[in-house]
Amino acid sequence: MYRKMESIAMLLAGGEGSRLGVLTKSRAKPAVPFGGKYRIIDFTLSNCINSGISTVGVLTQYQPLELNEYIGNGQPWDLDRLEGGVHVLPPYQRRRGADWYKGTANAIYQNISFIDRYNPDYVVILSGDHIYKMDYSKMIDFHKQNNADCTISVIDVSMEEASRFGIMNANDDGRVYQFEEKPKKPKSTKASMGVYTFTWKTLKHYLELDEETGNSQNDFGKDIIPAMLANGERMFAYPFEGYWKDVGTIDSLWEANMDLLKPDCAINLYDTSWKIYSRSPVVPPHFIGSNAKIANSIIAEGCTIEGEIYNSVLFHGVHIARGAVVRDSIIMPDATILEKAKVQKAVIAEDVEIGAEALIGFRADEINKQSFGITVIGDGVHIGRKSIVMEATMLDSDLPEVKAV
Amino acid sequence: MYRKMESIAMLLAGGEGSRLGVLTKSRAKPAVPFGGKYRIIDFTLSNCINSGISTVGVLTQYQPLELNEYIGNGQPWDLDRLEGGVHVLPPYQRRRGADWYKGTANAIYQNISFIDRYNPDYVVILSGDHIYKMDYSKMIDFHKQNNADCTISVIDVSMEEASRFGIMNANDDGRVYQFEEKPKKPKSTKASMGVYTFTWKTLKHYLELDEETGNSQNDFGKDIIPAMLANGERMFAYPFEGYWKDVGTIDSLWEANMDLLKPDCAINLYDTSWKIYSRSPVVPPHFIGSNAKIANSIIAEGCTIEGEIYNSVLFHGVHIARGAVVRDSIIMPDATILEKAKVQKAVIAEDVEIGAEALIGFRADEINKQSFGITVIGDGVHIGRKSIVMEATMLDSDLPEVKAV
Amino acid sequence: MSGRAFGIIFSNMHDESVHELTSQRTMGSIPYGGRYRLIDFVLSNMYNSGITKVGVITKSNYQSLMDHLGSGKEWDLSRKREGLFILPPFGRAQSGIYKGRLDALIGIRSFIHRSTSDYVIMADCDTICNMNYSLPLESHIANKADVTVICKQRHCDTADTMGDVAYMSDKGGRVSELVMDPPQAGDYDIGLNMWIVNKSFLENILDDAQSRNYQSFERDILQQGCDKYRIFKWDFNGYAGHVNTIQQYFHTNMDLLDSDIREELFFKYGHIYTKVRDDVPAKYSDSATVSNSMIADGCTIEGEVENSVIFRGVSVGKGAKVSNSIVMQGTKIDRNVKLNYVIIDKDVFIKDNRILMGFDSYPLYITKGCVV
Amino acid sequence: MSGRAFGIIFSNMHDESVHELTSQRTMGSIPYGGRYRLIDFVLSNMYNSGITKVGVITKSNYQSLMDHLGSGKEWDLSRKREGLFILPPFGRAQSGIYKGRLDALIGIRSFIHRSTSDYVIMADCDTICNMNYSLPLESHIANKADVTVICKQRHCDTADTMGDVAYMSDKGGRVSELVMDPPQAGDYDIGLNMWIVNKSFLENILDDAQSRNYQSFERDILQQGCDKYRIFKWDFNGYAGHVNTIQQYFHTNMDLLDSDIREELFFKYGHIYTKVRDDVPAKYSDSATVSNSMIADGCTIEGEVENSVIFRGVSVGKGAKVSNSIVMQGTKIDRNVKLNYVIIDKDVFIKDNRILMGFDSYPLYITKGCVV
Repeated sequence: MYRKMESIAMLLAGGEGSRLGVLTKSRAKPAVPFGGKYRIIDFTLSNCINSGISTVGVLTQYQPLELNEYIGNGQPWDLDRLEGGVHVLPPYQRRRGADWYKGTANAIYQNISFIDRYNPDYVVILSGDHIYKMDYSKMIDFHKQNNADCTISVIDVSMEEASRFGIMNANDDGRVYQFEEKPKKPKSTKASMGVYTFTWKTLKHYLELDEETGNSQNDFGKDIIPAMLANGERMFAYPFEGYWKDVGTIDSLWEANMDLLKPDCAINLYDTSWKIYSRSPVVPPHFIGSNAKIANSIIAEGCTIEGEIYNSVLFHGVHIARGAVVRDSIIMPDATILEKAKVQKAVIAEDVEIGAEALIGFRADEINKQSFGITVIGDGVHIGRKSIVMEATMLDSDLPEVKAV
Repeated sequence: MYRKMESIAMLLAGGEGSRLGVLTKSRAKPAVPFGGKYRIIDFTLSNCINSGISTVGVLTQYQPLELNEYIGNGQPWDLDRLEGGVHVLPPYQRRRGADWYKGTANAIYQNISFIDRYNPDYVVILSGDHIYKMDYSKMIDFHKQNNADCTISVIDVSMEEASRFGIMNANDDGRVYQFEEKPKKPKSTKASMGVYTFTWKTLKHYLELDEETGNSQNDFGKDIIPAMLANGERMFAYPFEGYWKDVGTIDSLWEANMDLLKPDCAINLYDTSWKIYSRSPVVPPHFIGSNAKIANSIIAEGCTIEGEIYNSVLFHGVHIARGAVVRDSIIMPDATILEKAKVQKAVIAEDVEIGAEALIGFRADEINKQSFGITVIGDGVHIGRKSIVMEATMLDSDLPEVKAV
Repeated sequence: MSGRAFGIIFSNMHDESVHELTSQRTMGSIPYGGRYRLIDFVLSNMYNSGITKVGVITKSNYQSLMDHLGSGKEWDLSRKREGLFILPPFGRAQSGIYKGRLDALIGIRSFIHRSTSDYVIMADCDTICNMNYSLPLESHIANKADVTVICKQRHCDTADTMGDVAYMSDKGGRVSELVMDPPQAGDYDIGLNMWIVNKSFLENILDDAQSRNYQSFERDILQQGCDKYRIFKWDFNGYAGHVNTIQQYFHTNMDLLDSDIREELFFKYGHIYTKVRDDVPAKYSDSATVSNSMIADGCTIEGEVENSVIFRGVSVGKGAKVSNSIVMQGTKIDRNVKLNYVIIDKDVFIKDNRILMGFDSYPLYITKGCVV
Repeated sequence: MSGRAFGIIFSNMHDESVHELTSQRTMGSIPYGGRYRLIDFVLSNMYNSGITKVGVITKSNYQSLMDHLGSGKEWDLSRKREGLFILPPFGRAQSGIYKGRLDALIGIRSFIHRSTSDYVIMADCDTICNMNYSLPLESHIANKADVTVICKQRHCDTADTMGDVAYMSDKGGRVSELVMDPPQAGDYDIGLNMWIVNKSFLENILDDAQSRNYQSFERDILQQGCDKYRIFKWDFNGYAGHVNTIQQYFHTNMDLLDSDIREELFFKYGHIYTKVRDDVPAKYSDSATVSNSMIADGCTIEGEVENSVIFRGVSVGKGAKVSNSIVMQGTKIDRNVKLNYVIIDKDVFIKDNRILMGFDSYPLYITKGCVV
């Protein structure tokens, strides 16, 4: 009954994302809001459909409720297909027992039967925490031309950054001869983006082999790729050019949002031939009041802005009261900033309320703002009137009102 | 963002269903085919939408892949709603750890936040392995009229059967004063159908209490209901009349299928005001060949019948070759019975092939067929030419062809 | 109210009263409020009132309406049972182009007949409000009415009553007389072009209308039948914008700059749903200055905007100033353009340095797709 | 082929040739093969060929077609981008009732213009086949053709050619002449009313047609343009049922009793999709006798059925005998009825003991909804 698909995509969305702190306390990392109206996963899902890949498995296990609900039937991404479409794949029990996903490779291993249904020639392995626009069909074409077993998408990074990445050392024809995980002395600047195309027959073989290996961590980067290299499989580095950012930390998440505000923003969201789709809230356009000031900012629908917004990204349903000032910040859906509160270099999560005259991201010296750390206020936290939250704080509980003595 | 729902349904579909043997080896019990074109869960899902309940959580953990795929976006049951609709709820990891569902009550407990989103007044708890047509809205009305905390749907069984069920002992006004699980000497014949309506506030309280109870099995029948009774909550028995069958064993599954063939079948599937919905295969109508004989049988679309069919239920895509004889059997999707094979009192699972002249469900004496045990051939099994499978066998692996000596 | 009533929406009624906006579209698909079409309000109200079967009667110019409605899934009306039905002319052998409301209803008799609900909610698209139809339906049932007319009390000047119907009633709300275009100034209960009708009553009057060749529901049925039928009014107390002239269209948009009206219109009894377009959020540059305006997704604002409603995907260039204006989807306003009291339809291009000025009482209208 | 071509389906063409069946419906919505409508074949072929944008041109009687197609989700054409578009008359200010194929295409010029694909596949609904359009498209591209005509070689008697168009071509397949209703018996390449056309070529000839008031695509463009344009044929070698008369309709249904034809038609290049109806499976009683017949879901068979095609939800009573007949959805055949060579439309009730007989060459047709 299943239609053969040439290529399908498997999206790894199971990680806990602990480096995003309070933002991933009750949601999986790919469900973290980004760029005023998106979730991180929107980029990867939109890349899939725009690349003509209409069968996508999303592997989840950590706090998947919000992500499941968000993905739903896949309709916002045109992934509610008669055959294929998007499928959320949690771990499950079999008669011989139940396992949580042990590693990225094990997660795919546990879903071999899902993949086999579509009898694909190629499987594209993706991460759910990257911001980029990429045509996977070009990578698959490259893979086919090289008659490759595995193609790893790589991006040029600076020599200094290279030691933070998995580095692919390749010949001139792109064939990879060595893979180094976070090398101290990188031989090249070709960093793996965590985007792989595998010939499914070969991958399946290595996944099964890997399961039998006692001390394996069942991880693509640590186990599968090295094993394939060691066996001399045809592995190629596919050079990707364009904007790409791993938003796995508070700093990188903040930076990637700020990148959108640059006039020469490297990631063009206005290109109608490569739309980034998302699930839209049901709210009216935003309203800008008579006393508002707005400069260099992104503002989503459903906001009411009476205060001042500089250099910030506001998600839908945010209320900024009169006299409040928001600077260099990200304000997630349905947060409220009350009168004369000041928010600077902060990430304010969903449903937060910042009391009147409160100060978020404060530093005594107030000089060299560039060096300020990022302040994060977790979902639903209420900050009382006139409270002060110091810069580089991560707050997960309410702060009471500060009463005059 | 969530719309309040007066009532939502939670469907327990997580059990292993081990009494169905090979039929549930690789699928959850609610996904077992039934009645020529249905899966068991179709009855409960159709009851929900026909009763006006459009928010349904399906709790899965054992082999949910096929069930997930089958439920999909809920469209076949009109449960692809803007708000609410059907949601598959597997267990998941939280920051403080991960748990599989420990019992029926624990499964609901782990999804309190899902239920709370819709802020329902009432929660209907259902099982995924019953064949019946029931208007839950009438039960909810009864629950409201009684100002009840919990209403348990009960069905009259014979006194002999009563000791196999959970029995509700109730006053004349329907108020339950005692619950006995499989009593040796039943005081009444009101058997619990495993269909409950709870006032959500009360249930939530008892679920939380139950989690704190160290030696609880976290089960509705064993823990929650007794605890509520002990505390004197208002619990009522709602008398259900009509066809109801638990199809948790091979015998009861076979019987329930055979019930459909009776001319005065107690469950009317032709009633257009209470349709049972299912996901339809994409196949043409069935074809009956020139030499076929058919009597008292149900045949789904996409079948090709050249042989003889008596008193049997055939699912879509079944091929019965010339001279083959099928009697008192259930033939699941895409099975093939080759020339002159004989199948009697058997359940033939999906994609099985029965070789030419093979004999399924054979007993040497061939007398008193009523007493024959049911033979079950598991998914995808191939039975070789002229092989013989004895009655009451459960077979999970191929049988080779019997060659002439 | 699920199952008790079904809906019929007339998408083309009153097209001629705002002919500027309806030359390429139906009344129902007139853009409004930055991201909506007029039909979104009546459809969302029906959905929020629990109505699960809605027929939309179309006459002409309805391709954009069909594109907008699609399968109805944005209003949760994409269903196997019931759901959204678009009812175009020539759909059946019997039906041609409709002349009036009764004619249109006669064309969809089998749709009406097949419905299992006892009540019909009929509505045009020219009223913008957030209403829960359960309330007038309760009143309709309590009154044992044949027809309940949804009204709003309004002061009428003699100059500005074109198309208005005033319903005179006794203390119990029973309608005794209909006055078309009230000739004297005063406070009247003006109909909002929404009616609740008993299904069986409707089928009877359609039989009658067909044999007597009646055309107008108001004139031939209601006005003539005040004595014969039980016609009641129900007073709506909320905000009701009315689009009967291009001036009214302008002011009804400007009403959205009032936060109380916004709050009521978009949230009171439920959300207002519309087609999803997947635009990016609005982006403001360093040079943007915006006050008292409503701005939709996909806009790029580099100039000045005040007291305006800006639809999706509009760009306002550096040095441009948009005041007291409505700018529809996809319009591009170049540098240093000045606009005051202007209604710009979709996909217009206003070049560098152009200046366009209307008046409060006579806003300038710029046609869809043109280059100025 | 995704993206390379889009589809245009003419749902009303040739309605008049089977006027019995089209008095309440379009050609596209004629029931066929127990559970299908004719349009299912061309739509499924397009889906199976990877086409993701399809416009369906309707003219009249299309309410049943709209109900059948819904949002297009059964053919995976319910999409945000592209998908299924129903293109009725009067949809735009410019478009009225179409007179011919060119007229209809002119009415949907903006739909054609907006498509980003280079090729258009145009098809009527009167041919039943399982075809992968990628194959003729490859041929079209290789030939650098303006138009590729999909043909099937068939023997024509002089008596039975009404409406057939024979395409004469050279060895390379380039069409040199069109012969309407071939006057002499013989083997001809008969067009299946399916064409692959370059989008830009189509737009050009529509300009031309509008200014010269051309009506017929075949007569005015293809027949006149054999020298001017690069017109090629492509031979289809599979099964192609054709519904041009009620006799052909009868035989094309009976063809389904051949297992090779069934296998090809329903599975060769992909499945044939249709609207889901949620019927129960067919039920046979102890007294049923069935041979060489196709029987759909929802039937209850207590009598005898042979050499027949029985649609969904039909009941055949005890003692009844249905031979060589087509019985459409929802028809009830009472006890002891005898039918031979009869086509019964939907929802008919044949009472006790009635006997109806037609001939192989002249099957009796019973109108939808009547009681016999």
